[in-house]
Amino acid sequence: MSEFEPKVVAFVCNWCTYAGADLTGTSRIKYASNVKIIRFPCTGRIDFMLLLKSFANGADGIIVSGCHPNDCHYTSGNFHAKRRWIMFKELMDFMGIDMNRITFSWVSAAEGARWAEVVNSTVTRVRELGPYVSYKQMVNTSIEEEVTHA
Amino acid sequence: MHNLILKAKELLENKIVSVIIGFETGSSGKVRPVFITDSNKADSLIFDERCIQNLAVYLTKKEVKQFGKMGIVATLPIMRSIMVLISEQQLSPENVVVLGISGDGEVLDFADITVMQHYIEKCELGNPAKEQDMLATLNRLNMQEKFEFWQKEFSKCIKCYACRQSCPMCYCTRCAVECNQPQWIPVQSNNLGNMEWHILRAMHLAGRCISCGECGRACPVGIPCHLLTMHLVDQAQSYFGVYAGISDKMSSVLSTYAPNDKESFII
Amino acid sequence: MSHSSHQIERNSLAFAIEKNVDVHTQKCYQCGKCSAGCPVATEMDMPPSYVMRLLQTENQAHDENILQSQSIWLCISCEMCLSRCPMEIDIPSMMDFLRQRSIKQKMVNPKAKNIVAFHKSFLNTIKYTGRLYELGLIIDYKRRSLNMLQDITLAPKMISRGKLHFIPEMIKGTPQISGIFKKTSKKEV
Amino acid sequence: MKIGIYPGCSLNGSARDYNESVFAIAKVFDIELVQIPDWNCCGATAAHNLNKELSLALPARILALAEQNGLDEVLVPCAACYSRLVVTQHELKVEPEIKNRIKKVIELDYRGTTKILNVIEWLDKYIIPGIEEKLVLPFKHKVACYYGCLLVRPNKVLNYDRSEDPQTMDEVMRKIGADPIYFPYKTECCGAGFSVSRTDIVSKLSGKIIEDAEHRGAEFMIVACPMCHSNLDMRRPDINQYFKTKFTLPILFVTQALGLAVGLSPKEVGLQRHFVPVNIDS
Amino acid sequence: MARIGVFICHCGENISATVDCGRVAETIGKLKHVAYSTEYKYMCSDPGQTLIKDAIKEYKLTGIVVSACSPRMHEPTFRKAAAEAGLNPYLCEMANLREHCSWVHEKNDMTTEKAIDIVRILVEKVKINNALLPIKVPVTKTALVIGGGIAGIQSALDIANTGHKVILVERSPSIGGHMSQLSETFPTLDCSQCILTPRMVEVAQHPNITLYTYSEVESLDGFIGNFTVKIRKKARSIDEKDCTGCGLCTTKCPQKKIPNEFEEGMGFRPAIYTPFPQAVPNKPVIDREHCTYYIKGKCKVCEIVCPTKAIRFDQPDQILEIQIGAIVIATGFDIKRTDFFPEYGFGKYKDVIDGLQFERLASASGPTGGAILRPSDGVVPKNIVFVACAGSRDPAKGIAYCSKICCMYTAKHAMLYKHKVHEGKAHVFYMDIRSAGKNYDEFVRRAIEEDYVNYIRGRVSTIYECDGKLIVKGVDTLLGAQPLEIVADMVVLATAGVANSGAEELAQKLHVSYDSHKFFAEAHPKLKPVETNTAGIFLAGACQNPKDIPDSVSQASGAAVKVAALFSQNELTREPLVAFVNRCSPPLYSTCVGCFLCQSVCPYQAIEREEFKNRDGKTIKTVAKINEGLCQGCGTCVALCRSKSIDLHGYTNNQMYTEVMALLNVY
Repeated sequence: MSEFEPKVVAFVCNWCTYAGADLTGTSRIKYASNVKIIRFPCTGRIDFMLLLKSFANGADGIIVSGCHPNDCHYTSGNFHAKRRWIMFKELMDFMGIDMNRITFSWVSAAEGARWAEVVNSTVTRVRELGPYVSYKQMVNTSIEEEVTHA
Repeated sequence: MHNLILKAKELLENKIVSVIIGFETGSSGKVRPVFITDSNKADSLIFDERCIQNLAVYLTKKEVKQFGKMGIVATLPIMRSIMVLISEQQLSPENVVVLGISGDGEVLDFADITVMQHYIEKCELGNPAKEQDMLATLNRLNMQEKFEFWQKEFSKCIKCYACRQSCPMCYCTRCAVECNQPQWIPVQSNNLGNMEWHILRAMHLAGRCISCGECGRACPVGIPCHLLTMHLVDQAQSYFGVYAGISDKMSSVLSTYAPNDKESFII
Repeated sequence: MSHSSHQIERNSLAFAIEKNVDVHTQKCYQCGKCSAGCPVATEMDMPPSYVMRLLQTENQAHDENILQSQSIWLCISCEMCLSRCPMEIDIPSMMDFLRQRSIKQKMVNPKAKNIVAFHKSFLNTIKYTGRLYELGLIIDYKRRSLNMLQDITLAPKMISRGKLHFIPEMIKGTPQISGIFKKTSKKEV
Repeated sequence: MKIGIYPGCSLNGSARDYNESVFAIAKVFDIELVQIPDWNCCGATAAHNLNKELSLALPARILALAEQNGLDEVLVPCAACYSRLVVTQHELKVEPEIKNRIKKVIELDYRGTTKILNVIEWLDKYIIPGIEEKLVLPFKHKVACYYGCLLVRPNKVLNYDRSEDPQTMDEVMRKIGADPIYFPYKTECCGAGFSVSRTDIVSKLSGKIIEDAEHRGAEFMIVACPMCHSNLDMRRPDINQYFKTKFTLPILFVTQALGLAVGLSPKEVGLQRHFVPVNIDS
Repeated sequence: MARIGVFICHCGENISATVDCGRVAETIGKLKHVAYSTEYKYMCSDPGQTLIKDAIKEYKLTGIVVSACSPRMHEPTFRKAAAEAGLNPYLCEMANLREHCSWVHEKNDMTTEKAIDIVRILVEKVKINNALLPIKVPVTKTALVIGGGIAGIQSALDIANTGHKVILVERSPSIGGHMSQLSETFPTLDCSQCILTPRMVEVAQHPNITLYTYSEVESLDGFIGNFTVKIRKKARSIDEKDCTGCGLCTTKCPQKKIPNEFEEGMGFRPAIYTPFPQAVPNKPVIDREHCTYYIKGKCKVCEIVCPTKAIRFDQPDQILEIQIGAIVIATGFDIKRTDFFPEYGFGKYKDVIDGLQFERLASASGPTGGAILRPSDGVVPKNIVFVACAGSRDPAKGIAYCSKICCMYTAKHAMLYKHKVHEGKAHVFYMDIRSAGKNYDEFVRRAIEEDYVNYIRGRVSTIYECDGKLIVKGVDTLLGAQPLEIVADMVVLATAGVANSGAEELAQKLHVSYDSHKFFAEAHPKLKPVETNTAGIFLAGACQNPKDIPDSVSQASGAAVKVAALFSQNELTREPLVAFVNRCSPPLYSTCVGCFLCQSVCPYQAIEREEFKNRDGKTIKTVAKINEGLCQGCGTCVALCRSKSIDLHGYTNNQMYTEVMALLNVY
């Protein structure tokens, strides 16, 4: 187990991607176990700060996934989320934060196989990218500073 | 300038407004904001190229609001701030009279908000040229260089929140950084927390920033934090075709959507 | 407002109209109500809705046809089209723009030369006197249009009814008026 | 009472009759009409056909002069000038930047505060309220009220009467005893500025208007625009030639009809200047 | 102090085959605040549930995590079990060890590690869960149908036939709606009244339907299953029990010159009247605005002639208060009248009529007995012009949208005209022919090919009168946009279909959203076309947008099924997972600053304004407030709120933050 195994956090909506991931299971399709899922009612509920907090606390990759456009259980939550992600991604790119580590996707309740693909491709990609060194360094210096202050 | 003083006097004398928010020359010869309630003192009003502060920040301050109806000397960014404040219900159109100043320094007569809106629509609404250049330069850097650039900048941050205090759109009574359950942003200043603060601030201004650049000017340690929000101004325009602060009825970019919003990164 | 980053480059007359007079030809869905109500549609080589359709194609040959047409000069700015257009397309403003563009590109239809000559004569008299000097206008117009015999019988009747001045009325602000002409002349499209 | 007036070029020349009748009525009703000093031409159709900025600057100078001379209300009897002035005032109101630019062009201060009245508005406001006691010869005729284009269009800018089947002139005529007929050609175009350059078009369009009014039994056509008047009256020989007939319908300015009704003589309202003879017998 | 119980399910071998359940239970059992951790073969089985219940009681657990299959499968099961053991159901969370772990990963240490992480995330979450009370809603099994046109009639009958009570409220004196005015219906040309009147009678006689005509909804309170409606039953001025509907009063009434609404103004009616002969109920009403007695204080002819003494001049309006559980809005539509069109004469030309007027002319029961006669002089028009898109697709003066039904009824009108006036000429000015529907385009083609209706593509600029004829100035855009004039005897405008007058007011009374054209808005344009965003209120027919009869009837039946489904349960349980805006003590009241950007992201109009006033009654602060009856718990407002003043029960900021931290082993 010398190879680096990334930690990937998945933020998914209850109605499409969570259900899609259930279908992956029901279909017994295998995927990498690095990913752990957190269930939200809707992608509209996902706060961008949670993504930052994931990186800050050791995540190497993130998946954000919900219903395809027009399929939102709540009509428009994913549309609002989409706009938020566009802005967030552009800001992150501008600040030099590695957006290759975040996968944004639409996975419906019928796309069990697709969920496995999304997870696997993300894990593979992040594994190649390696640990998020520069971010972790920033975190570490920050913690050190705190310790010295204390 | 003469017209400005005349107009201000007229508004005060006829009791159309109770206070005029404008600029004057301070004792040190520097330009500073002034709050005039007495028409006799209106002669101190000035307007020249040094008058760039976004005065709209005072429109939501209790101390200023208590005077009653406010008149404000307004350049384009201030007009646009007013639009945002009205659309976000922080300012009532009945409570403000705008003494518009055109790009070439002339006083503009706005019969009402609609006319001001019409004027704003005709103006160049993008980021100022200087910032455009800086944004272009930064955008040419690679990811690592960008990260390092901002890390260096944020390492200077002392969490004084001057960027927040100077921004007319940061009018919350309790800022998210003051929220402690959970504690989204660490209280003390460190690189991670500083960066998180600036991301939070930029995201909260996404689609609401009107490119006045006040936050950057207010920063005592010279972090160009206005570039973050201005970058998002560019993005809002290119993705959604809108600029903030051009109507008193618009909703901000992040509180609306169009079913056909285009992006290329969601798989 | 649209996604500027997703737009193809446009180089058409329709685009110029959009930019200069804020008239969006794509709004037209060819109901034809403008042509139906236009008092001069039957005189035109292309009725207004037909002009709109040609513009919508954003085709260079069509654009040239429009600028060379009689129609743009036959439009009398009565505004009937605008007042009845379901899409509130400001055809009169668009026609003003097309005329100015047609002159600039030297594409004025030969059959419309009288109309252009009249407008020019009209402005010419104002330029020098500040007010319309009808006799001067007619003389200037005849010089431009070479219609020497037109209305030869009308003038005496007008004179007998006191409706024609022999001497132009010069206003005091004539230099100001010339200044206005000078300052606005470069603004032509 | 003092009110400003902008006569415009026509009232100064080819429409002297209109001018005379306006001033004559004003006198009867004790209204002093003050000409805007040193007024210039509004630019008419020619200006906006050829040069937009010029078409705003010329009227702006007129309005600026009115302001300078303290004329808060200005009567503009010519419908064409009225249209140009109102459109200019509107454009400069909604476009403060153009306003500033035009101010530089005309080298005068301009605020846009002048209230511009067309002739019907003026009659409605200052003449009609007192008409009953001055009415000596009710104008008991069938009349076709012809508004033309520029009094009612563009409706959103002028904000005066309705653009289809307007009624204000009909109301004025009723007040002086006339019987306005149903007249669908009320707002059809007479050919306007083509009087000289395309007389054939004017003959056709104006002819249709006269034909319909005569057919419906009108004894007079009432107009409020010197350009319409000259097309319908002065161009009558051309019209008759075009239609190969002899239309005899006289064309009166609204102020002429009103003048006659309050006892002014035909000469005082300038009827002798018409090309089509006017007989007021019955 | 939290005492958490964790129950690891093997799911037979479904989980235990890949996950070392024993190790999971053991590791989790060592976590802080975990008071009990165990494993079992089938947690969802009776013994499994009993195990959980017993543990809750025995260990005085304050929260449990059942680690088994997907919560989408068994969350309700285990929450119910927890509740039965006295634990608030919202203190029960499920860790998804089957679908999200054992089924998708190989058997190895990492899989077991992941299972431990998944459980730990939920353990940390459940520690800070709040006890929530489900919103329990009893269902009143009576439906209110507003509007007695074909859509309302269909909905009322369908609901009533499932055995539930229906209150049908109609504004006018009779049910029937616009359909009762129609002559024949497209595309089959069968007689409208022949197919409608049996349904009207059925409504009147149905034991489950209570019919209130000449009545309007006054106000509505409450929420799904529990509405209270106030209905204003306007004074009919007769006693409906005594009246036999003999009609003597209507024939004797001396006031006979009131324009007849049912005939679209082309006939007259008395002051005491039934709208049309087949009216349901067939009881007259006194139009107090026009009745001589109410105007002048004397007359009372009707009272004198009434054989059953049923006239009641002093009858007051009645306000009825009724408990209902669901609502079907079926208020229908209206059309623009000819007076709306300035260029077509402001309605002053008698022979320029609208589509409904033509229906009456063509109807055998209409003012001309079905003969096409022009209103001005009763002559048969030899040349008739139909103008489609009159006001439709006209954002400048009319409406921007397509009214949908005009293309079809115009083809029908032209056809009916040609069938009755063989030698006549019919012209149709149209923009585009929109005839999508079963047998619809065939119908239009028949008008053109078999009845020789002259279709001209172009709009009419103006219409005016000359020598008793109508001059129609139009254009043929297929002939190079050349203007053309038709000298017509009669013109029929296919005027725009618009929202019913009063629709906006009704929408506000019902708290239902409506669009910019005042049509009622559906909850989802595709998947919830029958629902409104207000739970328990459904739409039927043209109150949503102009619709033809088949569409209206289909939707009406759809709405009825929605109501029946709701009424199939005695009690509704609404999850308490709704948003809330924080409150604190004055003078702050809430950290919400009242920017109300959240209002525009809420799909359910659940965000309301709450004003705080000082002693003088002056508003000192306005903040957002969530209406729990409307909120569906998506949380979009929560993520948008900059000052973090809104939160969502079950998915609070603190809970989500905690989950992330637990996932990353920070806790």
